[in-house]
Amino acid sequence: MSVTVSTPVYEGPFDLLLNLILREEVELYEVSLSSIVDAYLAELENMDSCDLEMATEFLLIAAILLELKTRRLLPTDDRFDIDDEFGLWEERDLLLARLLECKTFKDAAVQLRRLAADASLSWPRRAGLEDAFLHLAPDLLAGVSPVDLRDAGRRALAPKPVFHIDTEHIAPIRVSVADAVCQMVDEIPHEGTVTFKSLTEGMVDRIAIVVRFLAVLELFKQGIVEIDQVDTFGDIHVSWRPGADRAEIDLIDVYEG
Amino acid sequence: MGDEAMIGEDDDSDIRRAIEAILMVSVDPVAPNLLAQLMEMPTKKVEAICSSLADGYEAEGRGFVLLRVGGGYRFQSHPAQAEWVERFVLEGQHSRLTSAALETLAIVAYKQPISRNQVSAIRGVDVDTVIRTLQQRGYIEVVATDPGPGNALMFGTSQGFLESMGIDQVSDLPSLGDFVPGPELVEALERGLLAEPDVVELEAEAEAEVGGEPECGSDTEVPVDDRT
Amino acid sequence: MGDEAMIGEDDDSDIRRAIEAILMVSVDPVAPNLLAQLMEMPTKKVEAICSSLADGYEAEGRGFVLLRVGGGYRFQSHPAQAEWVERFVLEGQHSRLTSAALETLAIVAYKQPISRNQVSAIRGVDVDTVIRTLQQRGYIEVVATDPGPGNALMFGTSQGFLESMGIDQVSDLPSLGDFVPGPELVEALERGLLAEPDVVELEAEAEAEVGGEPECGSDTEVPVDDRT
Repeated sequence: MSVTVSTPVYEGPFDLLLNLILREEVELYEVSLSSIVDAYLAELENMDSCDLEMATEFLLIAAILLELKTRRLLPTDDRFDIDDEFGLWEERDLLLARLLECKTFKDAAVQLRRLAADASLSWPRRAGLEDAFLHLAPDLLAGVSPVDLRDAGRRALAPKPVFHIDTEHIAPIRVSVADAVCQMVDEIPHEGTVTFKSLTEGMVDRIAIVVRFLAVLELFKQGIVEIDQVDTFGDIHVSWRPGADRAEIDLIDVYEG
Repeated sequence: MGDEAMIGEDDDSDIRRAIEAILMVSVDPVAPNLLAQLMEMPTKKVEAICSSLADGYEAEGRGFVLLRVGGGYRFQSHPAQAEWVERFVLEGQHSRLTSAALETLAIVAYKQPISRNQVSAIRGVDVDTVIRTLQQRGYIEVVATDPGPGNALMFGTSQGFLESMGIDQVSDLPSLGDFVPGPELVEALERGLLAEPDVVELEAEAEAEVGGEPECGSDTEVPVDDRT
Repeated sequence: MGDEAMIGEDDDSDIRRAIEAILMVSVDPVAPNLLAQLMEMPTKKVEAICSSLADGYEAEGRGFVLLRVGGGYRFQSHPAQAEWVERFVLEGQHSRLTSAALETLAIVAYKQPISRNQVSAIRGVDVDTVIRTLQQRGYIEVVATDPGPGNALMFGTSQGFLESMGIDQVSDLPSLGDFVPGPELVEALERGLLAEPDVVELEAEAEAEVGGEPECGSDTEVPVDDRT
């Protein structure tokens, strides 16, 4: 079946999920995530500016769908621990409760929208006191001290918090395959072999080691080095290919696998 | 107008006039008990006169109404004249709220006082921006501070909210119970969330073992209140 | 009027209603030619209808009048009801500014001269009504006209403001001093939001930004009355 995500805007984190499940009793594992993503991206292009909130909500929906999908696609283990099974049910019940709650307030919001729409047809009289009575009106500032005014000023002029996403936990990738290639041509001896382990000695960052490995593969692809692995899971021996010229190395900017 | 015969009538018409004059100069809705205090008469009586005034305007086909809104009485333009007033007001004085904002507003309205985190838990997303918008627009306000740890700010709806919704008080909102999804929807959702067909059997057995512990999701009651 | 008025009676009642609605919500007197323009009818006709409306209210013994004043028509309380209105003003009115109004006044006081749009930009909401109240009560006044495009009116505090505050000059106001974050900001900061210190600075762009609402999702937007 094809899931047509034709809603103009995704709003509310559970909306889509709710709709997907309810509409035609969608079987979750038949929901194509890529089609949803495509529709979403198409929608984004139609918008003048990126709505961060909407994007976030979409990601959340996608994550929930993905989780449910994987749960369904994975074969059920017959020897499933009963406690785990309960845990699974509890989790699902929690989700169900949240979906119901979400639906409840969604419908309540529709009612508020109606009330507001009706009320907006009638404008209040705001003319206020006629000039003739103004002199009678009590001083609105009676009892307000300059300090009170200053406090009000501080409140009003206080820096307003702005939306900010904390990205500190995302580690930027600082190593590139091209850099690793450059470094390794100096480290790989032109005579004899060197082990991959020694090439990555002292490296703690897993990503740095991966990049080095990719760099070795790249050099192999370009015919600069030979690779030999004697034992399964054994160390990889890297050696300079006889006659290979380092000038021939094609430095790659973007590694595309 | 007869002189003596209509004494009761004359009393009322004086009061009516006074109320009309006062409401004409007031910016905010005027509470019936304030009117009662000024007129030195029972609130019930004031309310009766106001509602007869309102009925009268309607019957005469006036372009304005006497509305009971936000805890008091106020002159407003008649909804049927909205088209003309809009023409006059020119700039779109109607600000708009997104559905997300409205849903958040509904949560605050029905669950007040409620903290930002509690709203977040129901919405499933961060609601900071929406809450701030609603606050700035004057629909919600901080009504208390949670005495518990963290001293979270508790939000509730404002006078402006009542006026925007055209209701007199929060309890005039339709009951939240009206919106709780029916059993069919619950069933449909449950079906949609089913993990694997054979898990259902497992569950049936499990239930028998535990003695049919009620499933929180399976009955029609929505646990909307457990966060208050 | 006479005979012809009877024929046009049905048409006129629609116009009457529209005029009543417009005059009810208008803050300032509405010029008859503006009404004529809106209704797409001759000014004379509008004037005739308005004066028949005014006569009608008088004949019915209403507590309000429709007055031709300051080049236009305006609803006002009936002079005969002045006593009641006075009583209402003395006893019934809120005797203090709302915190929103006080904050607006503080902005004008500390940032004067300042335009309405600039105040709006700082407050994040429409401030027309509040500015009008403050002006009407004589706390602020127009002190200059912005020489730039648009010739925005620039507001400042008045002599009456100084008197009410018990100070000689604006510079006697206590310094805003070092910024002390309020509980809301503290909470926001704790939640990982960043403070934007530049907001305090008034920039020319602020004025341009006022018009655009940051809300998205145009299709699902709902008009919600925002006249608080």
